[in-house]
Amino acid sequence: MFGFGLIKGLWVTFKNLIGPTFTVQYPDKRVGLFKAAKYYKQNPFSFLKSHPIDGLKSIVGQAVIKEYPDQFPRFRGQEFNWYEDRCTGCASCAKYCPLGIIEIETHPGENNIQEGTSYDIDVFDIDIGRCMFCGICVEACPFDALHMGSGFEKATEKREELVIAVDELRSADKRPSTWFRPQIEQSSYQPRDKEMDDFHDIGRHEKPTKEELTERWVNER
Amino acid sequence: MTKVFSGEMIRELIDDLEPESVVSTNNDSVHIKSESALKIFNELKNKENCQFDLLSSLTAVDYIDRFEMVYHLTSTVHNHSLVIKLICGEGRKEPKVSSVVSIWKGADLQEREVWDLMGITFENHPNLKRLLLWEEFPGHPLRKDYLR
Amino acid sequence: MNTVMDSVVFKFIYCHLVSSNECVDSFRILGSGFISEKYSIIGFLITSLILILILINGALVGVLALIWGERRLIGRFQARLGPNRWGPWGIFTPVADAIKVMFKEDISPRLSDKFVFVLAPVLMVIPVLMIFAVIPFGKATFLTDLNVGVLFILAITSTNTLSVLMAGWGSGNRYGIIGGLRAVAMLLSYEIPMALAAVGVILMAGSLSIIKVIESQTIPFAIFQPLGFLTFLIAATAELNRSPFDITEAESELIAGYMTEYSSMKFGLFFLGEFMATIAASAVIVCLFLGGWRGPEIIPSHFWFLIKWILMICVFIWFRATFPRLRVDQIMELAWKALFELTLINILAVAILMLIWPDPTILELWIMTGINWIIFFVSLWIFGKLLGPKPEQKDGVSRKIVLQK
Amino acid sequence: MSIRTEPVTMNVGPIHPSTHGVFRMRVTFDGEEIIDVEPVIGYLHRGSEKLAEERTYTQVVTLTDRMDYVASMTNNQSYILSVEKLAGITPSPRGVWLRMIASELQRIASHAVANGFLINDLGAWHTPLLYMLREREKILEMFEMLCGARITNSYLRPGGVFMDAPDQFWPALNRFLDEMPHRIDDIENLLSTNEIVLIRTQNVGVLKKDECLNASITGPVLRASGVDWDLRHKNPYDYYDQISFSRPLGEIGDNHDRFLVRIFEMRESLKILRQCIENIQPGPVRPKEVPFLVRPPKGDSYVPIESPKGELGFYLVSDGGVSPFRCHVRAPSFINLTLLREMVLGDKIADLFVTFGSLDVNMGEVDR
Repeated sequence: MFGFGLIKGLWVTFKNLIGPTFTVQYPDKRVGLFKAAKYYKQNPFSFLKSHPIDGLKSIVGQAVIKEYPDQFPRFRGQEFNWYEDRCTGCASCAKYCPLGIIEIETHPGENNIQEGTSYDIDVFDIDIGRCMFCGICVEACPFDALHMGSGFEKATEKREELVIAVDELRSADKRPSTWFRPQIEQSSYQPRDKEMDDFHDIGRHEKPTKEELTERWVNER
Repeated sequence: MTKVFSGEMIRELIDDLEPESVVSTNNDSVHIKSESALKIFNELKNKENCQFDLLSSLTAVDYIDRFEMVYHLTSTVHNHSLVIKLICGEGRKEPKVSSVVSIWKGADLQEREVWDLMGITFENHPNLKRLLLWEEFPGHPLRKDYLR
Repeated sequence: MNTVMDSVVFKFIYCHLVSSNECVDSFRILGSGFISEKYSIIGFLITSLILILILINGALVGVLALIWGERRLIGRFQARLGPNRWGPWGIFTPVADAIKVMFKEDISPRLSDKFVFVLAPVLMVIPVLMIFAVIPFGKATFLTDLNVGVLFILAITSTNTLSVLMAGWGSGNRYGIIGGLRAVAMLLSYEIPMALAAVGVILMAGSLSIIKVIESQTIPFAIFQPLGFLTFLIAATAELNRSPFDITEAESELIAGYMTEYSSMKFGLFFLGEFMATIAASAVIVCLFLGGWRGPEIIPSHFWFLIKWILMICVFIWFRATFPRLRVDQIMELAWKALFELTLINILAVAILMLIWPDPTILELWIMTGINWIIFFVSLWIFGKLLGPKPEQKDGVSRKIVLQK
Repeated sequence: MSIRTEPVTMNVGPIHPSTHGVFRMRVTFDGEEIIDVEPVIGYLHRGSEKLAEERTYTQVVTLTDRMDYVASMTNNQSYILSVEKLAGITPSPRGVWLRMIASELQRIASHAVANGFLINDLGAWHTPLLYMLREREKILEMFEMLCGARITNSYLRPGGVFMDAPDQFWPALNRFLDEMPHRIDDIENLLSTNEIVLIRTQNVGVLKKDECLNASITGPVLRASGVDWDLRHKNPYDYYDQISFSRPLGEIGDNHDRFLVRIFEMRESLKILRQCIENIQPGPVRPKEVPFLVRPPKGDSYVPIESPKGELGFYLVSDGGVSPFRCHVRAPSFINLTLLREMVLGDKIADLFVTFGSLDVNMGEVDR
């Protein structure tokens, strides 16, 4: 009968009216008592006692808690992670960047004489205002010194602030993405959970034991 | 699987249609004379054992000493395809070929694009205007000698 | 004046202002009025002004509520949340919208016809507000009981056609002109099925007064004459320019139709007028077809009216969330080839049934209802066959999707 | 009495709600009837072909993402296939299966977007669109698992893909395969029998078989007109020859057929995905010997693939260097625009946008 298709359509929308929503709320969302208590890792009663105002709000479903969208470890984010101890200053990343936004200046350094001469970094600027986060610089890095970051909240009002200078790279939180780094991914590492400060853990090579170092640097010579 | 004609096969095919119009034969393509191009294309589309009804792609390449048109033709009836190239004009001066819009309507926008970006004139094209760039744009950007 | 005094609210305020014989003492809470009966006309005017103030403000608040409700509800229909940031459950979102609209720059295009351009949004709002005058919001709660109430509503609503045409023409924009002309064609066409559908109601009620219509609905007319209800609902949706009949705005075709060039508060007035029209039309449908404030007396009559009202608005929102838009020629076709005839069938059926049972009992009413439903299905089937989508192409190629192995 | 009328010329776009980007049409109306349409394009022209001439073969992958930004995986695939043929690289089997999975997921996502926006152009208040985007969201999440980006993937590399799929990808994919048929049923319930959709789309914007082929129109638009031409079947690239699937063909070639063909193709893609999961074997995803800097020998290559929009091919010319000497994109949505004028002449204004939407044109690919 004419109109049956329209009624079927109305039924589909009605099913979705009572069904679940797919909105991801960010940066915070409003929840009821039980979810708020779960967020603070307490039972509802002790939560009401310890957070009276939030507790009252949560009874009418208005307690505010932090909420992040799902993020996967390979997410190519901003805030490049750079491990100075691994970097030799070869500038492969600068060479392979399709946009040429990485600027490197080096001078011959005194460090790491044991492992062959390397270069000290004077300038390592990444202009993420023009970056398209393709990750080819990370792919090109032969020593796993440069990693994609995992953040996405670096919004500023000026373009100049989007240039990550070398000092910022040195001091930044080390939460590398596992893009092109299978060795980190194998340890089921989640960037949001923990930092990776130790440059030994991040490389794709096994960390050499002392015997191996002795063999290589003392006995072979 | 689409049957891809090798250069020799295309030469035999075209020699049947229009003798002595093949200039040179490559691995998987032939160069034909630009004067007889329109006639050959017409034959290729309509002849029983060819029936190249789908003009897959039409483009031009700037080889610095010459401009080359490249036609990828496909037949949905016999499921075979071939590549035909032709050199436009002498050297870099005023490259010119005849338009194939009368044979394949699909060449319309593609030829306008080639004219726009590569600067190859198509004779008898119904509406040869710039497509992607604006009318007053100086030069043709895909040419190798184009500087910003 | 007598009919006005039937309204409880009117009497309540009036009796606090005027010391009159008409007032029963139990009505007074704060003592008697201070105006002597000689000047009762002053008291009458003041009472009217107060009521108008209440009504207009009520309508505005209603619009704000509707904006919020519509956005939230459409959000849920689309499996998302809708606005929920500003205030608890986002209830202050329409306030923020209103403030934003007021502070926008007021632009009038150079090619516009200034006088018409400015007048159009005003004309949009006023007729809609006038509808509320005749709507009874509960038992003995109304502004006035016009004895030609239904006619009044039909007459008043048709004036917003003019406003839309003025807006489209005055803005000097081609999208606007197309939108305005479409509006004239569509709104004028749908006046007819709307009025004819109301005739079925009037026949049963035997009066044009809305109070009488409500009182005559032992069985709500929506159930009693489904054909009339359906046609009235469709025609009302079209009159409101709501989806699936929003060809005058037609976001995906005409950007915003006749409103394209409007900004700031002028746009706000259009917005207001449109949403208020939705509220008013829902109220009219509730009065004419859903039994108004009638209902089992578990809760006061006002609540019955409110519940039915909100449900009716939700149905409009539901339609909007579900249906794609019709094309302009199809809309005209629907009005003239289907709705017009369907309403005539409805009038005929109701008239014949009334001839058979001039003074029906409850049982006879239900028998009439059954006959009406049979007519409803049969006529819908016939019109679906005649006007519905044709599966075959003109030259008889059958339509199917072949799965080539 | 006769009324004097005159045609009205109007610019639709480049900023317009339903031109899917920055497309502009110079439309002449006579009342509600269209008497002339002239598409004007180029507002999103970025010179990708010229840019490719200055980048290495790996870097060009990032450019291809940005051409058809609704279907970047298939763009990558087409480009990579051309590079592999040019450089004579044999890809790793697991890498090929992975990129087939990625491209079929992308096809579902692209068709979902196309159909959602088509119904949006019909005037449904974003409801079907949002249902479609909800499904696309799951696919984009899977892409994020695979390659860390949702739209600009750059997942494929010459020789396969850059990294194996993570462990969490396979359960997500299986869940998606279980859920998706019900979602497609929902959409069909909402739209396929909806009388308004039927009378709006049937017998509007009809494209005949011959016209279609003559104008080089390919993809779902061609199949809706009834030509059995799917490159996955007729000229199998990757491992499509090991997979059985059917091609939905329309009969009339109007907007409704194009809509239905896309819905049916989403179902077929789900079938292909299941077979891919059965066939995939563990192993390397990329041969070790493929260098980071590919240097193909002199020559040219053109490998067309069946992208969601149609036949997509990269014509690459190499002069033996690290970057392509010439890179031409055979963009399906660009060429599908050829017959737009002929399709809408004599229709009403409202049909113009529906017909345009049913072509599934992506402006990033049209203008490149």
